[in-house]
Amino acid sequence: MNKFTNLIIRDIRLAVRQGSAFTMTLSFFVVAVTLYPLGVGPELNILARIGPGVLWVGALLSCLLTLDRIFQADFEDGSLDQLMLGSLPIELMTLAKIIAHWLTSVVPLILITPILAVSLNMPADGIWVMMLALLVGSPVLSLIGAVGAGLTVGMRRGGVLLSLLVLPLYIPVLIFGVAAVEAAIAVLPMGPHILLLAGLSLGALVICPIAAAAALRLAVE
Amino acid sequence: MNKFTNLIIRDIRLAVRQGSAFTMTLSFFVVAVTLYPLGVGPELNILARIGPGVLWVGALLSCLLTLDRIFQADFEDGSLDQLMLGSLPIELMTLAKIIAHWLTSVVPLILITPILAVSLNMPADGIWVMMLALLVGSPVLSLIGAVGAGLTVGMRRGGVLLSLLVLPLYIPVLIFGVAAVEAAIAVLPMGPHILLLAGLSLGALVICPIAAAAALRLAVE
Amino acid sequence: MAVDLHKFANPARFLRITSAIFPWAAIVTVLLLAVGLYLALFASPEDYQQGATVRIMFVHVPAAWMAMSIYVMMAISSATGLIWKHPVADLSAKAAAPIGACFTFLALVTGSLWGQPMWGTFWVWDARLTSMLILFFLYLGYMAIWGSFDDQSKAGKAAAILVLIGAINVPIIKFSVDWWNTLHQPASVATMDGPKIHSSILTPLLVMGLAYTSLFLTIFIIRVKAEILGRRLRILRLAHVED
Amino acid sequence: MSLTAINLRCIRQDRLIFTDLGFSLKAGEILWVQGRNGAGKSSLLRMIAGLLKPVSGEIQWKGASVKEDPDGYQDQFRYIGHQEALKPVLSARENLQFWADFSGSHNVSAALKEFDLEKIADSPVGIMSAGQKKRTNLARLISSPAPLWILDEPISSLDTHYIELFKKQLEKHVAAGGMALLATHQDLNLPSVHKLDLDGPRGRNNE
Amino acid sequence: MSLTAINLRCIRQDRLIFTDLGFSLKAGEILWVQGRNGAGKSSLLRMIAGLLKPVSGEIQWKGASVKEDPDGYQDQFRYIGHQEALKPVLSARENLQFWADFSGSHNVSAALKEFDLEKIADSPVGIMSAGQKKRTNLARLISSPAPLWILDEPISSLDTHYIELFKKQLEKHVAAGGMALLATHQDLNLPSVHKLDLDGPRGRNNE
Ligand code: HEM
Ligand SMILES: Nc1ncnc2c1ncn2[C@@H]1O[C@H](COP(=O)(O)OP(=O)(O)OP(=O)(O)O)[C@@H](O)[C@H]1O
Ligand SMILES: Nc1ncnc2c1ncn2[C@@H]1O[C@H](COP(=O)(O)OP(=O)(O)OP(=O)(O)O)[C@@H](O)[C@H]1O
Ligand SMILES: [Mg+2]
Ligand SMILES: [Mg+2]
Repeated sequence: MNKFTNLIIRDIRLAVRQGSAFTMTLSFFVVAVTLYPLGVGPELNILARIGPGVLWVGALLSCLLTLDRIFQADFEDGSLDQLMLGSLPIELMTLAKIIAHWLTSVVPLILITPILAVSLNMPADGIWVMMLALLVGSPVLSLIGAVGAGLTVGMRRGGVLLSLLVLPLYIPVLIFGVAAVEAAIAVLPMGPHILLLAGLSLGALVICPIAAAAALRLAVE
Repeated sequence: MNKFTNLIIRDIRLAVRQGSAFTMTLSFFVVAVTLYPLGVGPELNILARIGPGVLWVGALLSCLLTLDRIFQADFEDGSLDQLMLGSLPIELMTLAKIIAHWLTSVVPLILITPILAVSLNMPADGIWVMMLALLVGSPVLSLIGAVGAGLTVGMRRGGVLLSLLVLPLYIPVLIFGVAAVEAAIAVLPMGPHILLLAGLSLGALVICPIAAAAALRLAVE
Repeated sequence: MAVDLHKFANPARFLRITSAIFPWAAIVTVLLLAVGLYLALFASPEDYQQGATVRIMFVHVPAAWMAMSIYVMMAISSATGLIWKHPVADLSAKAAAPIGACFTFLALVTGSLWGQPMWGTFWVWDARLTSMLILFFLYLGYMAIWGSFDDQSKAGKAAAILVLIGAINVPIIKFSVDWWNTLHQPASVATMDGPKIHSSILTPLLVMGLAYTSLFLTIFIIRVKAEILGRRLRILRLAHVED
Repeated sequence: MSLTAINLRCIRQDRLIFTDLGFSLKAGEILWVQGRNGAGKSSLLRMIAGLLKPVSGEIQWKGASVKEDPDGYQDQFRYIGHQEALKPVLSARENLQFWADFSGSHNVSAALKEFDLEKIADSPVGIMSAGQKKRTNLARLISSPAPLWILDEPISSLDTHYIELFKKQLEKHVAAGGMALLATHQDLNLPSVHKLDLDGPRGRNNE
Repeated sequence: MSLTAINLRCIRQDRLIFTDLGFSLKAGEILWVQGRNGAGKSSLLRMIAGLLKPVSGEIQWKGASVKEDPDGYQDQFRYIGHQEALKPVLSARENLQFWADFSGSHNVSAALKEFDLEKIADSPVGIMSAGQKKRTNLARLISSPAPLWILDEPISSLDTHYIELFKKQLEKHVAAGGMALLATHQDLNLPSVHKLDLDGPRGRNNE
């Protein structure tokens, strides 16, 4: 267990040292979300209408951009070989890296969401549910992303293939996430959607570390 | 001049060999654009309203994802050192790589735009202007992108910093591009917007190769 | 020679069997397609509301069935490849993928052509249509993975992992019409209580379904053969280079 | 304590690299894997480290196949490949500390001392020269000790002084009952070294 | 034809690597740059190749500062660094062909022959072993000839057979009036080689 937390701590430390990872993901999120009002025009009612969708898509895309960080660097400098050879089971090793990714790349997005939501003219009820939905649903993003990252890790310029593999699988999260927020805004029950998101997270938590570990075994061959 | 075209041809060949670059960028564009309707909901009038914005933002983001392809691989395997040492002036070398990037990563996006536009319920007038605007404005994306790619080339995980540097500079293209399409849909003159885009392209064509070359000189030190 | 012979003992038998089936499959395909198209386009009754457009159904519905069942078949053969390491398993999934993608594309295109008269639009973002689009992306991603690895045995395993994860999508497509209220028709042929439509429609539908299946089989045999021979050729060429 | 390889066969991309390869190594012995470029030295070492699966054949540790207890076997060796496995933004000390923790050992400062790295231990690895990186990597052998060392070109880009130093460490290791698998083109003049030549009848001229 | 370095000073990240370094090299001569790890060999070679700017000092080609005609100077040398500058998806032949075109020369098939690469010339570089890649990289010296060769550890990961082959190429090059700058830790026993030791008073113990 000690090795497990050690690995998480190392990954967080690397993320902090390597050009302040937090601020960058964050800023990408902010830029991607603010591009929309620019593209769509500043009419408040339309903005409020598309707000939840824009925020969720922004989160998806920012998360996507950070996925290759999960394994690529370790692969390139040979650390992955060593991590695979360690006595920590590969599935747990993968899980540790997924947790580190979630903490460094996804959690900051959740924290900044309220500010962006206000700027998109979202009602207060919606904002809290938005954060809740992100909290419950976003682990899926890191988990599924890790499988994609594992599959493409050996490839030069796997980035775009990665998006192609991962984005379609993100769609259910997007649909239920937006549905939850819109239900909350329309003062309808949002419980079922949140539960579905939680279910997705749990399912992914079981399957994805195993699949990612299998993918990594291929990559180091 | 022969060396110049040779370099373009090499880059295109690499793009084709390395896991069918065309199809991948394309697919990312398609996925990114289809995510929006999913997030926003299927109401046709809202889709039509936000269509041009969604397409432009999709093009921007897909282009962004391919930017690191311009210099990163060459930097990592030492080819960049050799390209800088060749007798082709560095500015021309940079320009050749920019052209190759535009041809392999941006032009396919333009070609597939009509299909996506139809699915977003965009009127036919809008579609042609959309393609025209992309054709005239998208060289800016590659040109400015190359400067960002040059500045971040030495960095590990420069990807996110790159987005951060480049996206704000893409905003003018986005604004005029969307304005042109919306003008066309509203049966207003769209000439001025297209001219502005063309102006941006020409300006970038003059400045960006020089700036990118300067950035590269720093990177190889 | 630089190859494990046991690896290719099986493909040899496989090739023999498929070569024997191939001409029959081709003939059956032609016959069934002819009969099916005749029944569908001429013999079946026009719908009192939709008129002739209802006939799109005979292309659309079997194509959608094929799209899903080919994916399931790929998932099963990928699992076989991962677990029992059977050499033909990966190759057969690989050979099936483009065919499945074509059927998916056909279902999408005919569906949206049909949507224009029926729903007044080519495309809506409801659950059935969206999950079908995801299926199409999964096919594309699967093929892209094969294209991205130099090492074919690695590519096979990586692609297998993707197929298996994406398999969750198939029940979503199938039951999306029940779980969410969609514009799209709920199931009426393949339901728990048996088919619920009239035989004048059901018969051509089933004939077309069989025709598509044997069309798939025909193309599939050609492609698997090409894959196996291609792999052999590569080995021979490398062996030649070595000497 | 012994490592035995039986009838290993390696195929990479449908190409036979070697076949029927076997050797056995006991405590206190060094095996020098020789062979021309492309003979399969790196492939063999990765295979012994479990990173590459042999097409057929078996690797045994203490007489039992490593497949029976892969986790137990993994604690018994340290693999040093071509790549450094060092994070450029962390210092040598931090890098070694992480890997030591990861394998459950605590000899970092001793390792830094043995490989003469103390003066540069706290500057980031990213700005080190090729040889300095290599030494930091080799220091893992001391900071996370293990009975079997698997070393792929350990002395490339080391200067003569440090090659001597490395040799001494290696000799100390085997004198204490350790064993080592070594692929290198330079002759280290080690005593009591066994040789395995991949150019022989077992392998083939692969080009 | 001559290369002269006068009073070069190199500072990397606020750290003095060497100062007051000078040498001069004439046609038919080889300069072997020696020094312990971190002494600044790679830095010096990159400086001569114009990839790193000296803080002070001057590099002269044929008696004139290279700053006066950088483009003309760039045609006069070929730099082989640690990195391979080879695209893994292209074959050895395609890689060499591109670089030959890029420097305006046409000796690819001769180069492949000289470095004994003909048999593997058409398989992608990505699956080659360390030594095969290195040889492909060295073949650029023949396919795009230039009077001055700047070589950073050219023989690392070559086997003894190919080290000999490389030596012969080098000797042929200088016999034909070429010159070479060479940084390596292994003694090549070359005749008529000048030495430049960076550990001396000019450099400093950098650790
Ligand atoms: C692009 C749009 C469409 C897509 C992606 C699509 C997809 C599918 C799929 C996947 C099935 C197989 C369902 C199953 O086996 O349970 C199916 C069946 C069917 N589709 Fe579509 N469809 C589309 C448009 C339409 C339209 C516009 C209509 C007509 C109004 C239509 C009518 C049907 C019918 C009647 C069935 C047979 C259902 C059954 O009896 O089981 N579809 N479609
Ligand atoms: N990732 C790979 N995929 C496929 N083939 C490979 C791969 N790596 C190496 N090979 C091939 O396997 C053979 C053996 O390579 P290996 O790296 O084991 O040789 P080596 O003995 O270490 O050579 P060197 O002395 O050059 O390091 C080579 O012919 C090479 O082309
Ligand atoms: N990119 C860099 N940024 C800052 N400092 C560097 C960089 N690269 C190397 N250095 C430092 O410069 C010094 C000289 O490095 P250089 O690579 O030139 O040494 P070298 O003589 O080639 O050593 P080796 O024999 O290990 O290859 C080293 O102390 C190193 O720490
Ligand atoms: Mg090797
Ligand atoms: Mg060096």
